[in-house]
Amino acid sequence: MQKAQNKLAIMACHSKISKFVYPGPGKPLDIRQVDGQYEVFTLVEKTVKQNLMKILTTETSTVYTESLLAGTIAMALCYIARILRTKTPGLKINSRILTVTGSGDSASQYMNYMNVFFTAQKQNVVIDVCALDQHLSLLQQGCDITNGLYLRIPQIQGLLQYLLWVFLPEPPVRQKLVLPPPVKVDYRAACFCHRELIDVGYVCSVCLSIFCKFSPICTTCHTVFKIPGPLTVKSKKKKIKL
Amino acid sequence: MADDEDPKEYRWETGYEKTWEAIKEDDDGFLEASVAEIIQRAKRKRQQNKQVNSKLGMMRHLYVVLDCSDAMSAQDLKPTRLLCTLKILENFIEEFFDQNPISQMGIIIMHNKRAERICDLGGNFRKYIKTVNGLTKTALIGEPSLQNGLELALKSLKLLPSHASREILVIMGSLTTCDPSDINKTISMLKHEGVRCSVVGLAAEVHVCRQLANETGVDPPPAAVCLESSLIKMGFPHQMIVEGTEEPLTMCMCHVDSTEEGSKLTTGGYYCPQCYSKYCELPVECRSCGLTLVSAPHLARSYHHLFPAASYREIEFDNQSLNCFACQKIFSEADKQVYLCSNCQQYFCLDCDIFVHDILHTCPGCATNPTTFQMFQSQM
Amino acid sequence: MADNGIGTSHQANTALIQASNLECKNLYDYLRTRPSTLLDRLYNHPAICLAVYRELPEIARQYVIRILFVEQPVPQAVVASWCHQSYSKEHTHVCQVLSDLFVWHEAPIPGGLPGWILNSTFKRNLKTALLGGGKPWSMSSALEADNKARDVSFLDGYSAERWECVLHYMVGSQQQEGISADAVRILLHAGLMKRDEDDGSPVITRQGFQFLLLDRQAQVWHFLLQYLDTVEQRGLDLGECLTFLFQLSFSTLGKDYSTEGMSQGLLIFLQHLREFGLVYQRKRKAGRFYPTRLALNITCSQNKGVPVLEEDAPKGYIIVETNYRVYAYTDSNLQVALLGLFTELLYRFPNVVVGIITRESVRQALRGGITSEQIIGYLKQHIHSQMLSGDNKNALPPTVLDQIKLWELERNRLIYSEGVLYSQFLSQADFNALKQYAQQTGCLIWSNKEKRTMVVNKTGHDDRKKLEIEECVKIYPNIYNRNLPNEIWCDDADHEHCIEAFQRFCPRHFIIDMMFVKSTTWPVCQF
Amino acid sequence: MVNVMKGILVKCDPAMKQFLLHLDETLKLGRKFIIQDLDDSHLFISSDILESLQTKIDDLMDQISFPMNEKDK
Repeated sequence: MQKAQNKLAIMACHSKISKFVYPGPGKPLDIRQVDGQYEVFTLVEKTVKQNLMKILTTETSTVYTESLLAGTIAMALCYIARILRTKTPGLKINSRILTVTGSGDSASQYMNYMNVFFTAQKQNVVIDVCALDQHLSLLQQGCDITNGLYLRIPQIQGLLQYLLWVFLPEPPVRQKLVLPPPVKVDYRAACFCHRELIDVGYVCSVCLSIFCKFSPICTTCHTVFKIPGPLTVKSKKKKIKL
Repeated sequence: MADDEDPKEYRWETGYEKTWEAIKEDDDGFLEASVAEIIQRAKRKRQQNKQVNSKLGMMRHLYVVLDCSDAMSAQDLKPTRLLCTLKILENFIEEFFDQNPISQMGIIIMHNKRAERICDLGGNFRKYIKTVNGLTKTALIGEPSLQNGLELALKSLKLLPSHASREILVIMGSLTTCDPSDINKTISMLKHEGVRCSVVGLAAEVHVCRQLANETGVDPPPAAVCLESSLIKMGFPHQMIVEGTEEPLTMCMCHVDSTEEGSKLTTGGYYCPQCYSKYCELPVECRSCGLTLVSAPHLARSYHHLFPAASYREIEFDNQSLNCFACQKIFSEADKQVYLCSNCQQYFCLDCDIFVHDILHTCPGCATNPTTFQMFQSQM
Repeated sequence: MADNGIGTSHQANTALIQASNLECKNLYDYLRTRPSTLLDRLYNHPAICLAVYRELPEIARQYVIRILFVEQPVPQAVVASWCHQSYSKEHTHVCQVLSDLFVWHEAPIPGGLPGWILNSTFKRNLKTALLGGGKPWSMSSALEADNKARDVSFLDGYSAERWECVLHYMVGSQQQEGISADAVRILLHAGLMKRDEDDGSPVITRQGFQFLLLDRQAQVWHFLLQYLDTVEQRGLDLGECLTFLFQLSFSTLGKDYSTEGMSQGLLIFLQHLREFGLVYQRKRKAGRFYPTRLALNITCSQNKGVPVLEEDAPKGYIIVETNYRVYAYTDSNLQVALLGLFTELLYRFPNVVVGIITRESVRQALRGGITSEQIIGYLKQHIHSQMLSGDNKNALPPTVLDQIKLWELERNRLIYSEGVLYSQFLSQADFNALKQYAQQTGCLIWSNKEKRTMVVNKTGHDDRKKLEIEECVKIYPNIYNRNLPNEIWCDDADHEHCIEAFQRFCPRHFIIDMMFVKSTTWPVCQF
Repeated sequence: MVNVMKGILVKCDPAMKQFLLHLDETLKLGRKFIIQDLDDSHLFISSDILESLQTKIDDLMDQISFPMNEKDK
């Protein structure tokens, strides 16, 4: 709606699958203008309703694992990469991913999240996150890395106004408007053994897994560590070579 | 030292067999199809040789020894050798720190028969980019001294703890070197200290450089096998936000002695968990307590070396699926091959295959498929 | 080759002085000049509201969408707080734009503070455009499938051919057939061409050249604006045509639309659009029409309408090398004629034209009133895709661009401006008074305090002379103005009286090159 | 009495002005055309000389510019 050249893609994802809702897989349906609405909007509305219906009806078993957001963002990045490959050479595109999610984020997807955030940073794609009820610290790190906007909605009724006010303007316009300031992100790492945030940790030099206290064997890559002296003293030269 | 002139001596020579024979005209005389096919095969080939990923030592310490003698003002590399090298060095530095975020680098230049250390080991790559840009105006005088350069690098590499890999990269422009004493002694000392030297010769091949590389070089940078792996103590600083109290205006350690624009009193910043000295940028080695300060994403960035995405199998396309799973591109008869992921049985187009394995390092199919996800998670 | 009498020498004199350039108005400027009643009538149509909304600057769009669903007026202070202080200048500009277009207007909020409220018709129709409701737009009633459906490439070919025949006509190349009388009338009305004195056939003017060098979308938009100005004489209703034009610009390419339910005026308008290539109809009476690419988002002339996807971008065909050679892979003699304006064409092959940019060829274009920006803009617009593959900052060799700019600067090292010199003022006060007066009327070109000399442009000078004569005659009864533009007569007896009158009078105003013609009876003072 | 003259104000860079003064002294255009020299970047000249002055300027420009590219004519 904002500009004639804007392109849109919508994806839906839950614990089982994630699919593209608009533009749908098949040929776009041929619709007539039924009321005063702009044709393209009617097309989007119909396709989204149709595909969402399809996804919700096929889902039978109710397994409550958290939704696989990282994979969905990865698919979105592939889609953006294709658009970047096929665009007219002289054109600059600023692309954006807006994630609207109610589910929590899980440490189990930590690896995928990190890969996805660094890829987005490299492709300078901005990731915005609109958290409906739980605070998503991992996704917040993603917004911080790709300088997107993270917002946890206080009450759900105002969702439309939040979306219009905060997430609608493009990045170049955002610094002109007064928007919620990016809150400081806590980047501490979680140790592998107890999964809680630590200040000082021991990192295995081979596989970079983090432990909160010294252990002679690394649990992930099973390499045996040389027992250092009480302090990590430097290995002194044994004999001076003449 | 017999010079083993094996036919395939230089790696980059192998790539160029007679490519002109590979182009064949298809039935109605167009080269279009066969050219596209060659491009695809080239892309695919680049994929292949990346599969084998050696276990890189995570903490790499590299000294770049740059020859700034008058030979570098030769114009065979446009505009001059020095400017061309500096430009490429800039990209190398960026890529180096991108690939291994928690390594350190130092720069030494050799001119006028002496070696001078421009900046010592450190982790902040922006500083290096600035110094490299500053080098464009150095005076190219005299002859380089390879030995002095190596000695200077060795002096500071010797102090490093055993688990860190030590490397020297020499960029040699001139054919002569003027060394105070016998260079072989330096080479044997380097070998003894396990310092790996590689040489980039801009002019003809200098025998001493080849010998230096052969003596001290092991194949890829020393894998964990010859380096005792050890647990490195690291600090994960975080923004100290004490509710209610206003952040004190403090000076950060990394700009404490420098006068350029960065050194203002700031409120934010990362505090070292051990000695609470403040830094405005990570990764950095704390100057007061020597603890390496790093943030979680830095470590995470190098995870993808350890858990690469599954490589895809190339199979003939007979419309198994309507479009590529990742980027929804409709498969047409133009792309002959389609790529199947063994874990999640999804089909991808060639471009997505390259994108996933080069940059993304996660297979979208596996990440959005709960079954493969569990199996993947147990591997963690 | 394209040296078709740009301006005869005697004209060059005036051409040098005031180079009136082609001014292209975008939608905002155009609507601003329309009467507010027309705007209100236009706003009760969703298509126009959406088009106007898209043309607004970014922050304005933010403001509108934020108060779209708010019923009561929003205090101005709140709106001002939405924008950072550092961008307050933009904020005031945006408020000005929105009030000019009657998108919103002042409304006191209960507390008495001034507030903004969206224009109700605009708000209602923008909502229908966004969310639906209201009756469908006129041209979208059900249609059975067209047996001879036209695909997109055919539509492109048709529209390009129609539009280029207008451009060919302007360039005066041999492909002249197929142009409609209407198109010629509009070209003349728009000042892009003018009737030549001797053979009466239209000849291209300076603005015509500048028009040719615009990109296609800007050309179509400018052309239609001129057409809309002439629409009243044709007995068509401006509001209706504008609405239809905007509906067209929101239609999808390749879909057919029905024509029943359209008024007679609109049908004539449709035929004209068909001639210009904006719409395709198999035959006059066919009940359906296809919008072509020219008609699509015709209004967004403001942001470079560079289509996003590869296939609908016009293929670039010009390669400029650092040795000033130009290789144009084209066979359409329109593009060759355009290139001929600023390059010397060397060779002409079936699919490529080779030319050289020389000082002489560029100067010839400059003399024709084309500016270096337009030449560079044209080259940039049709650049070959290979040239763009590198970093597209300087796709064109910078040396060539700078040289073209230098040739232009070289030509107008001297800036002439017609004027009248006033010097040797008696007193500083006089000088200041007059200078202040001239500044007010905006006709002061140059002034120098120490030397007490100043230059006022010609127009400023003439109307001040008339002013003085009337005042002079009013005050002194025995001075007659024989209604000659710059002469005053008075009796011989009070000849001295007359001079003295002027002396006293002139310090405040003054007379220009007073000359006393000693006639037998009447001394005359001539201006 | 205020002295008033009609003519053309020419705004140019000082180098160009010297050239015009030179033209004026050496009567290259047949007669004196500079009415008044205002300051180092402005001149006031009579209006009818404009045409021949412009051609003279163009000739000057032609002389001082070297042929940029090897035209193979």
